[in-house]
Amino acid sequence: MSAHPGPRARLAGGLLFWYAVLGGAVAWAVHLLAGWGVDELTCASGSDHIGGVPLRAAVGAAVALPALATVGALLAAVLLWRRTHPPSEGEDRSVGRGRLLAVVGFWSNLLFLTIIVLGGVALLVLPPCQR
Amino acid sequence: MSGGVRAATGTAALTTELPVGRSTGWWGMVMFVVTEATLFACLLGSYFYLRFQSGDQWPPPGIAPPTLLKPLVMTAVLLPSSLPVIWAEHGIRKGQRWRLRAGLTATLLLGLTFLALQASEYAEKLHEFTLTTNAYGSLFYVITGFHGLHVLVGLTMIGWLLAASLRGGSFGAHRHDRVRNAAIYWHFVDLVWAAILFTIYLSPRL
Amino acid sequence: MDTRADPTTRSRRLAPVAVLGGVLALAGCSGQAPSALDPAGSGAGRITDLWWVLFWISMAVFVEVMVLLAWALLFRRRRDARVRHGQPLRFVVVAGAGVPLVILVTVYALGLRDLAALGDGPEPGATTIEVTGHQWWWEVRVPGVAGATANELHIPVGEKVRIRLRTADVLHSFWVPQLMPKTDLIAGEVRETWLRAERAGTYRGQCAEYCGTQHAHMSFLVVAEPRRDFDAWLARLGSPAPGPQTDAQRRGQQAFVQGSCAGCHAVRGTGADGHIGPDLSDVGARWSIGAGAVPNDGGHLGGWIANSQTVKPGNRMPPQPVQAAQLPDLIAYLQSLK
Amino acid sequence: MSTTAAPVPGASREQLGRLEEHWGERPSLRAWLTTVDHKKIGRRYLVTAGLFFALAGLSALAMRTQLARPESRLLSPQEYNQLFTMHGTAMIFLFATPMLFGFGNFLVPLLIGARDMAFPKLNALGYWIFLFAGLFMWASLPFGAAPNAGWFAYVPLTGQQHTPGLHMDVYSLGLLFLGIATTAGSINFIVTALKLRAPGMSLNRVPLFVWAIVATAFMVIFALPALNLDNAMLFLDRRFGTHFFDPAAGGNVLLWQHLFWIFGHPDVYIIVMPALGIVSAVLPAFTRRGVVGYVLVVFAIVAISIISFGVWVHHMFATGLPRLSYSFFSAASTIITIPSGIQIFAWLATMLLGRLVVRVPLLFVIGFIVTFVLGGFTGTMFALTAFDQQVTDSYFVVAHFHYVLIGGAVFPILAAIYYWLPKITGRMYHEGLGRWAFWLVFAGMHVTFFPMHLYGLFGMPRRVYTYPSEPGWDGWNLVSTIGSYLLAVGLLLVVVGVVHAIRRGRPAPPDPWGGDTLEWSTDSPPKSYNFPVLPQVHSLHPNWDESSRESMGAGAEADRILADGRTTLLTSELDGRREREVEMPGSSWQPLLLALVMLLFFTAMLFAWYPVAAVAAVAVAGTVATWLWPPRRPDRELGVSA
Repeated sequence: MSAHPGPRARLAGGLLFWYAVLGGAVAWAVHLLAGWGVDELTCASGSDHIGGVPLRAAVGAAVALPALATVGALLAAVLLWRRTHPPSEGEDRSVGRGRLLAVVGFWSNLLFLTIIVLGGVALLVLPPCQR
Repeated sequence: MSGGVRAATGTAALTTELPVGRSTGWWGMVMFVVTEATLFACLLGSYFYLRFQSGDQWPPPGIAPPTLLKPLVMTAVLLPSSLPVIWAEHGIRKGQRWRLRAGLTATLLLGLTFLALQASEYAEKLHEFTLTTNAYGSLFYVITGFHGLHVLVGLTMIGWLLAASLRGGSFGAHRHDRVRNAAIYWHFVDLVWAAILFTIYLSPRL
Repeated sequence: MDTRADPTTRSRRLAPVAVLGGVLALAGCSGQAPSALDPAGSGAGRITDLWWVLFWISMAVFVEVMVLLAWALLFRRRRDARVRHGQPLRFVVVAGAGVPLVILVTVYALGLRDLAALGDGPEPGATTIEVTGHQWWWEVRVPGVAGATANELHIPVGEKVRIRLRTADVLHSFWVPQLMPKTDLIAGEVRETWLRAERAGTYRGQCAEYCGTQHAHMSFLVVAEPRRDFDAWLARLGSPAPGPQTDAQRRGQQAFVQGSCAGCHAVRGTGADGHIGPDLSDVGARWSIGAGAVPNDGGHLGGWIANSQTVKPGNRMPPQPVQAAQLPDLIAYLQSLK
Repeated sequence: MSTTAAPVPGASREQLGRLEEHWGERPSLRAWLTTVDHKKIGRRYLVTAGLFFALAGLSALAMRTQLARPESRLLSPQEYNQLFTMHGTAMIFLFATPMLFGFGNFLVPLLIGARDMAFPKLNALGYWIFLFAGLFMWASLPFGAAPNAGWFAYVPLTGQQHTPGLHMDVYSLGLLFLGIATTAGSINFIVTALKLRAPGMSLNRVPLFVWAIVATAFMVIFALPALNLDNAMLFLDRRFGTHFFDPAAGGNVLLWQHLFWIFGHPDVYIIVMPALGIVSAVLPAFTRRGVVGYVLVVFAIVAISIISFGVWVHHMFATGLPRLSYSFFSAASTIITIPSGIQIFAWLATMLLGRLVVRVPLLFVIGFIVTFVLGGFTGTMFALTAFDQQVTDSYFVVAHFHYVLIGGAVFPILAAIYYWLPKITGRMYHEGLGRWAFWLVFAGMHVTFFPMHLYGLFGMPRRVYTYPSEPGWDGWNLVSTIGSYLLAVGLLLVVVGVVHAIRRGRPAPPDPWGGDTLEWSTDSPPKSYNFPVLPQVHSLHPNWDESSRESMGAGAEADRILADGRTTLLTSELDGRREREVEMPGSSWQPLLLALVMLLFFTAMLFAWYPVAAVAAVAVAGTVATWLWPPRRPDRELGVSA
């Protein structure tokens, strides 16, 4: 670990940090809005295709891509967790703070991944436009 | 490259404090803009919600698809209006009051031009349909009108800044929070216009 | 701290339990509830089964929480101001996240199964009944059958019947707890649900979406009966109302058709063809007046005609300028319509 | 307890005098109307929200009395419908959130070691708007013009055609007016917690109550716009003939529901979240240890506040949308139970590993756990679409949300009242009276609402002004009504206890409970400047930690006293590093004035006096412009070169 990373590395590190904490949440939000919006509005128009693509495939993409992004955030959180381990007394406060948010990010990403996967299960069970 | 990756994923980089060092006013304005942006997101979301449930033809029968020339001119007026604000802000950071005054004046003029163009567009459109014609009419006027109101508020802020800077004794290299906060609002008003351009004028052609 | 207060606290804790027990004994009063726990149809039956699974899981977790709480209260009360540390995260993670995750994934799967089952509607050719919600009554029609009735629909036992739902004004919700979960009536849209009764009987339903002043009085009955009785009901629905038999009924019919009644109400086979209020061709056979407001008998019917606003305040029928002498005839006529 | 002695002042008598000079206010009518002190504003929020709670509670008692027996004619349907709408609307908008904002206002600066909120004048404005918006809405009731279509006001019932008159105009304008206060308050909380934390208070040392308030504030920022837009569209539809919700002209009635619940479900957590924060704040003092799993509780707060935005359609499971789209929301609604479960078990572990000191605040926390857990079970049931379709809009859901809201918000609020009463008033409450109040409230709550589960399952729909006797719902309803009177008596005893404490209570020491957070390290009630010396924070439990305490006493450094002006410290966002001193505004007429012209604007809109509204709008702009007008400074101080 370099002791004094340059400003670009710091910016990248800071952004990676927030991806680790909130990446899953954002991915899930995209999944939800896309999945719900595409399903409800396409079905309202009386079709189960969206621009030639079967609705089930479109919704499937709205499940799979966010799930991948969430897995990425989960890995980033693990990395952050390892890099802030162990937070000993007297050490810089940033490490303790990073540690806290690493744990928060890890659990959040896991939780959001679960939600996305459960939504994906429903896609396997239910026809896309059944009311 | 791999050294860069290692540096960026090291403890020191990962625990960089980001964001840092902003003023309370900055945060206040950013939070206000965030909540306003959510409002616009809901408004544009409502547009698409109604659009996709209203049958194949959009705009609905009796209303022609919006023409593009005037809105593109409006865009060409409004989007660049952020530049003088940025230039003015950089100026006052260096203590150059003249740049602040000149930049704000330029933005004020561009913003007023935008509003004048919008008024002329309304004058045409109102012959074709109004707020009460149907849901499309309601959406069109409420979305553009609400944005116009924001432009007006933004212009009031700019005018207010200009008045304060003309008085003297208001802003300088050490005191420019109000300039930056108003600038954030103005940039926001600009960006929202881009979203509206896409939603109202471009998306019916897709 | 307050070890002295313990026994009194405990006896105070018992007092409300005793009061509650006494009141509960009183509460088991009369009546036949349209209970979701007493299902008569396959749709509601699934939900009842799901409910009991959820109920017992909830009870198990509740007991767990209560035992932990009681343990803390019984064995962890001490006056000892020293501050303690230590972070046993494993307990919190396992009990607060791990176990719940297993339970939740299970119930989610069960819920999905039942959701899919409820979506498995009737065959395309199945019997269809059209129900339209009005403030505050239900209009019932059958496609291909001329007539209409109100606040009562019949279905053949053991068949999945398609119910097509529309609203004439605001949102309502179609709910027969013993047969099927509810479906909202959405303005500008058509919604569908289905009913299937496993045993014959009458099942109470009620509007479940708040719909204005008289939301309380917007109930209806579903009569599940053998197929041939159902067919007979269909036939009655399609044929003219019975003509008057007595002089009083004849005078009543005349008053009905020539008076203000016909402006809003229809009686098949007469000149009365109003469409604002319910079709009254079988009003004499109905279970209530005003969608469950009052029982259907002569006294209440008279009161309703004279001024329904005292019976069901706010409903759409204005007080009627009926002469006192005409009222018994009108009642006699309306009661003969069955 | 361990730390009841007054803190050793690290500031000299002379410095204290100067602090008092900059921050203190001599009592006068002018001072009362112009104050920007967060403690006074917080107290006002609490009292005003308490009064609105009483009004909404009395509405509920009237309703329960009507429902005590079938076919009762005590209330007309028109009266009942206004009462239940005002009950819901007021409890949600005028009681729960303002009450918790009141605690937030009073406590956040004290918990983070600051001298005021980030924007004190905005804070005062928020209070006045809240007061005026509340009065605006309640004033309609005596005229029979109160909102009458339920607190979620579904179109098309709420359209001009089906609900003429002012009823729903009062609703939409009142909520838009109130929304300004809620948004302003939320921004203030966020900025205060980000920038005004005492040096050393990095994010991992922020008290859980502050986490909860900030999470709540973020939820408001993202959720409230949906409600505001919805109400604006409703008002435009009603008054100016737009067609957003008119299916005959291309509108859609479900748009209202989507937007309403995009706000409405986060709002449930907006109400419950700060209350959960209160529980985490109260427990350490009465279990003699920090909350177990601080990180997990922070995670739970963050996760709940985010997931709460993705569950809104579970309020629309009966509207007949595609089942697949329901499932995404069903999944989120099911999984949101997990962070709640983590919090519950973190609190249980705290109690199991600590040493319980059973006082009234802890009793309310225990009552909260019992009740909230039961409400949580039914909440999870509502996440399952099929089950929801059976019990939604029945009394089962009424039971559920009263368990969640009374269990999850009112009980913690009552715990907070008893816990912080010494700090707010400087007086101790009467323990015996408090225990009576607890048992009556607890028993009354369960006797009232438990039976609702039953008669909901037995088929009784909600929002009916009366019901027939045949379905056999009457006995259970009578039980509920009896319970509601018990509950009312219990709540009355709470009020009696507060009044008794203020009148007769013995003086409270700075730290009567041996609490762990910074508010207990200063006087009860705190001085106008909160802390003679701003603390340097060294741990999550600064009041239990010698070095943090010392930083305010003998070890105080002059750069944290700041006695030369009305100033407080700015620190960095994540790690709480000292940045600079910042000047705070003093008392001002502008907040009251601005709130009054806004009231004029909304009143004019209500009665369609549009020219007056236009004038009021200009007055609003003018007031804001003078409020923010920069003070004239010499060029040298400004740094002007040209």
